[in-house]
Amino acid sequence: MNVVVILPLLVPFLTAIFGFLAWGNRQAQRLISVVGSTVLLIASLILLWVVSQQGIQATQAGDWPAPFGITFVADTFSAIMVVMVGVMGLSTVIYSLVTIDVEREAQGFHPLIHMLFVGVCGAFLTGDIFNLYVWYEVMLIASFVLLVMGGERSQLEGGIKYVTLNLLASALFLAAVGLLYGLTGTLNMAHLSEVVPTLVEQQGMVTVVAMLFLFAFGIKGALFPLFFWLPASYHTPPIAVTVIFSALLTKVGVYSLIRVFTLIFTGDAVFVQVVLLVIAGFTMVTGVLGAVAQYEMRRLLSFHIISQIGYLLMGLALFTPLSLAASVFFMAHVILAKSALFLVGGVLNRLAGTYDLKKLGGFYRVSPVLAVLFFIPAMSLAGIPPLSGFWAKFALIRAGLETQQYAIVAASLVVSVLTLFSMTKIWAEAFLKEKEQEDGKLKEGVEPVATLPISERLPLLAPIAVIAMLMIVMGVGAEPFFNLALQASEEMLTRTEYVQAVLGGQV
Amino acid sequence: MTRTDVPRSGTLPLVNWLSNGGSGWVLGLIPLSLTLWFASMLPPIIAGEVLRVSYSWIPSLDVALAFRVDGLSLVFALLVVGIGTMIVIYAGGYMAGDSQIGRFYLYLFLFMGAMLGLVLADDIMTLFVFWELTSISSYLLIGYKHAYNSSRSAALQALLVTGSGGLALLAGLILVAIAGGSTSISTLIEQGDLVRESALYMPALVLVCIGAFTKSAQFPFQFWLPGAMAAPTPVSAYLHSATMVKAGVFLLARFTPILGETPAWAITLSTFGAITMVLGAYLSVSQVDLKRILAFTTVSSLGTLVMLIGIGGEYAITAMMVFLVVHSLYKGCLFMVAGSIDHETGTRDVTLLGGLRTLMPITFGATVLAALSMSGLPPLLGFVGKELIYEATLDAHELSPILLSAASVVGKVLMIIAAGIVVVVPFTRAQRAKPEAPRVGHEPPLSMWLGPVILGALSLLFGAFPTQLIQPITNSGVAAILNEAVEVEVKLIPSGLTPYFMLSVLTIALGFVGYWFARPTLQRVGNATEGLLEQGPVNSFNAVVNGMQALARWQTRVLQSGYIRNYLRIIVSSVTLLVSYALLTRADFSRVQWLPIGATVLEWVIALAILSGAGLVVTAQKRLNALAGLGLVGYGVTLIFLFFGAPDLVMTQFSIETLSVLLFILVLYRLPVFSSVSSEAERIRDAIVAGAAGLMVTLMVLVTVSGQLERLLTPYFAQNSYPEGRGRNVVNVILVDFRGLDTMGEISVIGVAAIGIVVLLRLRLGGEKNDPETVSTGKEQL
Amino acid sequence: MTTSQPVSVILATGARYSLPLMLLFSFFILLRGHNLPGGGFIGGLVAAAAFALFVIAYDVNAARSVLGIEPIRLIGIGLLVAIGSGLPGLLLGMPFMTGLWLEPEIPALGKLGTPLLFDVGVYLVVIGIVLTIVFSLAEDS
Amino acid sequence: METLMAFVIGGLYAAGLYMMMRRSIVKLVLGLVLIGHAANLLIFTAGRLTREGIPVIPSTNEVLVEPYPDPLPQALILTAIVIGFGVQAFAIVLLKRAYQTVKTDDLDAMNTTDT
Repeated sequence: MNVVVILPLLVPFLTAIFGFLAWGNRQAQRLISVVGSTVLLIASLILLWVVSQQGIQATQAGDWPAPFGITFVADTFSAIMVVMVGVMGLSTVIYSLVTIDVEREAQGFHPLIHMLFVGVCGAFLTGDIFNLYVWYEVMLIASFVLLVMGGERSQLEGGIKYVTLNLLASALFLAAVGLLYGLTGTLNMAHLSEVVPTLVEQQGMVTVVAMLFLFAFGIKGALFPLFFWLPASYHTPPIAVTVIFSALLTKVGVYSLIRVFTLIFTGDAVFVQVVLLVIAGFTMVTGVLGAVAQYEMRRLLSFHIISQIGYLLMGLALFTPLSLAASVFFMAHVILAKSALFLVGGVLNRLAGTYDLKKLGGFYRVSPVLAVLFFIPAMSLAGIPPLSGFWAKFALIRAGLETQQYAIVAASLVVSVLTLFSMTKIWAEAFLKEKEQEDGKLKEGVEPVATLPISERLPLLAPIAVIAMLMIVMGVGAEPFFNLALQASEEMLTRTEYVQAVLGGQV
Repeated sequence: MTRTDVPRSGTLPLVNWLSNGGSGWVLGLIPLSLTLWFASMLPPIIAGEVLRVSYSWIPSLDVALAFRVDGLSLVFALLVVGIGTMIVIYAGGYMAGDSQIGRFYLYLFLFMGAMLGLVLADDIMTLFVFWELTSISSYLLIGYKHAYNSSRSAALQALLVTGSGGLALLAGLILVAIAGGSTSISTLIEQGDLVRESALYMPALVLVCIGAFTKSAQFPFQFWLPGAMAAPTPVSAYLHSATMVKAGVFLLARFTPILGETPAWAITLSTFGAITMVLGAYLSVSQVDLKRILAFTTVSSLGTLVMLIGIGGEYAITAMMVFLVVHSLYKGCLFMVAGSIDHETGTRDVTLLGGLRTLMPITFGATVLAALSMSGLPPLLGFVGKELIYEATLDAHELSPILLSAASVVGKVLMIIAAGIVVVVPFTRAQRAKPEAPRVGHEPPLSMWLGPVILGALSLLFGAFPTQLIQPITNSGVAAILNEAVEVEVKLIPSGLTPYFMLSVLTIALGFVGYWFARPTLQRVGNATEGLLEQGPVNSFNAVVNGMQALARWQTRVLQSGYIRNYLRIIVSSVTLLVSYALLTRADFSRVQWLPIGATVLEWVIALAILSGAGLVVTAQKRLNALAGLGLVGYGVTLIFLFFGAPDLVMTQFSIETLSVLLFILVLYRLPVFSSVSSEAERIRDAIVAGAAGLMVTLMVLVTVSGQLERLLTPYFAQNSYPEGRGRNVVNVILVDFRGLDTMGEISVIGVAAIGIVVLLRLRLGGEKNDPETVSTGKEQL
Repeated sequence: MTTSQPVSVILATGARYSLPLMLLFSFFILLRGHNLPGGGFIGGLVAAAAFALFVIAYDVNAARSVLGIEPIRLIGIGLLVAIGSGLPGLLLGMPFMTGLWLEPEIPALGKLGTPLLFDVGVYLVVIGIVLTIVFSLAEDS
Repeated sequence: METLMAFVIGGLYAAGLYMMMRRSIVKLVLGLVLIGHAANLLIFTAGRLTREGIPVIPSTNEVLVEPYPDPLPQALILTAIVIGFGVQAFAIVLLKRAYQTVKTDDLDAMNTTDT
């Protein structure tokens, strides 16, 4: 009965279909894309509002009762994630209007990116573990195409690694689902949550399957030591594609991990916690060290994606109301921060023709606005108060200290310093430093952003400005956001409301 | 420097005036009015009141935006805004004509606001937020001359040191909050015992001390402070006299009732403080750059303050409060003077300077007052402060009065010498006739001498009447720190020939003797040891940073090797290891049917056919053979589906298999023959990894099928497929109805895949040529 | 129909005459799929094979003109039909994809309902993707 | 019978993973296909194997009567097969394009995009 739950799937779906039908008509595709992503944002906000007001919402596709049909369900966590899709979708589409070349648009860039949203929203909203696999594949195939679109050598090379390792993950996922069905006889996640604890003799095997899911989602989520596909490929497509990848794809992996480890695999908690903590620690450390070694802006930021995922996992591993809320809050924050940074990188590349920090320079002087738009997300990512990233880290560290997990707290603090270090590297190299020639004179020709016509400047800068504003709002006015995150974490930890919303009175 | 002067022809005189120093006068009104506002709070605070205000900020995280004005915070606040007023006015003159002066003031006020928030905070999270903001805004200020590499790296160094300390502090503060059960500083002050008795006390103490020591440049973190002299002089004058570096001192003072009054606290603080005090003073006398001399004396003074907090008790804390004021006044003045000299003569090198007394008489006057206060001569406030310090060290019976007093005397003697270098050399010595001698200086504009004069005059005024002007406010500050009312006399005239007075006299005597006779020796020794003492920590810091970067490069090279087979091997191995561990330690193997009994002959044949097909794929030397093997596997799987009642699967698998083989032949026709490029060892290693993974899968399947499967969904499909779903083919009804969404996703996948193929085949943006940038940067990192 | 020269007369004739038969057969498979093994996917493959024969017998252009529509558009239409079959339920206030059936049964076609429409969408998508792949590969080589 | 299948599945996984770890781009795809088969068989086996019946309701009946094989895994596999086909087709064309561009079958030559 609940149309709001299915809308975030249908809107991008229809947008993509109409985009495909308008094949060859570039202007029509652009228009459809902008309208579609606007509607998606509105639909996602409505969903979040309904969920926050009326609790968890569910709809049974085909009107078949759960657990027999496929349930679409939105709790606070998934609603927040869908809103992030809406926000990033609209931002990226607007940004792409002036950054994606005509050839790519003619080959269906816009419908494909909406197909990606279909997969992502489907993954966030589905309540069925096999259906989750299907949306994963939708998301993946769309990302495959977007990644290699253009056919440049680097894209093809990166694409092979991306495709291969993600297909391996899909095979693992499928195997895990098959075994889980072989153990439980059901696929509905809420139902699984009820059935799994009753499998007395097979509890050990449930843990094994949980580990399989950990790896399947872990590859997609770019955890240590499974993340290789990400730095190999994320810097190869156009920046708008990188932005949407960085914002959404790995987050779906982490979302799924949080979902299954809070809803289904809650037994064997000590073992799972140790595993997750170790992986979280290594993920954040190896990721940030990877970033430290880079001088190419997109590569640097790509490694940061990995590092930040370590924090998200840390929240799951600590498994307290505070830590899970921190993960949810962190997720929204890092999506914004990372996207803004990539978007600024795109503008720099547009103006200077390179992403190489050694060749960039002078933008602090010539484009103060751009400098501010970089500085805010950069400091937020580094966890400087009172920006959004600080509260996320603060809550995680507090949760870690409260549960006496000192090692992970120490790791996260060290990683914070290194994050700050690599953010200031970009700041110093691309902004503060002046481009210099051999004779030591200042190099002329650092193009300020003001040289672009307003019709380009606006789509380039407006999304970044909005995101930067959001980060300030989420930092200074963190209360409503964190409160929502706490609500999400409580729903996940208690589970009864979720199960009730999906299965209703039965079971 | 990037002073790309904008042509100003035709602009209004007002604009002209503002950009040439006038802005300082206008903007100075802001801190001036704040100063007056805070001054108006003096009477109630001196009367013992504590003003508090609290706003709910993030209640779900227990974070409040709370402020507290008591003796301690008021003294700090007055220093922040009072000296801030002078600095803002001074900067207007100093920075006149700078094209980026707007940014400069923005950062300066951001810093001022952060510093105010920090000293007034009554919630540890409020405190921390402002603490970090001071780090960031000082980073922007220190790196203000951003075109210079030295400036950028100094700013980064300061940020990394204080930022790391900040994170330690964060952990420490959270531990305090957990131990004390509150984030409110006022509450924690009342419940200090709770924290001190907690098991978390020691870690909290260590972490808070790291935070304070990094910020306040205590040994061994003192090295970032002289580096930060890369900042424009008004910034140095502000950050290093009254504000940034005092934040750590403030923190320790604020936390004295929470963490203090334990042996661990006293020993840690007094030891590190005393070391810093002597080291800073020692290093200052061998410098030739005016700002660096002042920077090292700042380090020394900060050491003194930390040592006094460590000693504790009402006398030491009173000494700390007085010396805090002393130092802020004279150091603010001297830094501004150094800036003026630099501004007017073009150099800060004391070996080149001379004869400025007659050229800059007003500045000289202010300098003399400040230097006398720094030397601790009566009747300046510095003398009062020094008396109190000796009183405190000589009474530190629980520590080591002799050692602490001796250290203090050494520090003070060296300070006198440093003061002499600052005053005597540039002002009174005859101008040297060197080729590199600076241009002749003259008195700077009013905006640049007003501040030093006021601060110098205040040193004199407060020194002359300490009991009336200083004692009430320090007493209330001490009361705030010790959380009890105190009445310690702060006076100019010593009460007879006390030991403190004798030490004082000795210090001054030694100072003068040292200046006239031992200075060259000291400078020689200082120069000889500077490499070790000053460069040592800097080098260690650089070694850490470089080592970290080397580690980063190494790790990236090893992990992100670029070879997909390495990635696969790592992933497959880690999956196999962890999942097998879980399997072997947790799974129940008791009901597993190990032997494949019960299979029919035909089934055996098919199973073997599939396996031999797989074997053919693996061993094939020719592509066609591999494809044949693949076909064998595919059609074998189809037969399995046929034998176990899955007609739809048979039809689908068969047609897909055929399509796949066609596609393979069509696409791969022109690809080269296989070549065995891997070595024997590699192949064996990979076979082991793959074999282990396969074995793990087999075991997982065996364990899974060994249990009873209760079919929770299937009966529903069997029951409702026809009556409700109107279809007799249950699989099809599941596909298009029960689980239609799966199919929806499925056709989306193949649809997008088809478009992807079109995209791949048609769109070639420079696909045939190498992307030079990607390749070059890629190799560069290796 | 086309100006392209057939590869072989027999093959060309076979392709022409088998086209309507195979399309009819594919439709049959599509319809019976709800009750017997078959369905949109297999049906679509058979139909696509009919057009693919034209590529072998003549060339891509011939097959394109017989098809009369850009295969990529066919994918779009198929997806639209599939998702459209879920919307009537939604508009009537029921969950997405709720099956609605036309009563009574229509002779020769059997029961008509939105799930069947959904299968038609699958059928169209499959034709679209197979032909998209075949056409572009054929054009590429 | 499940036991025999378990070994077949394990063998397929081993063969597929081994192929993927080769340096040839073609072998990589062959490995992916093998793993796809293995995953499908795994679902089929985990849902248990039944030799009798098919999941089609005879015209004499309203409901499916025992014995019948579980139709749900079959539906899942069908979806997985089709998805796998789409993705594999894309992967095959991708590797063809990569081969055309890099002019070698050797995956080791395709390491310019990392680090």
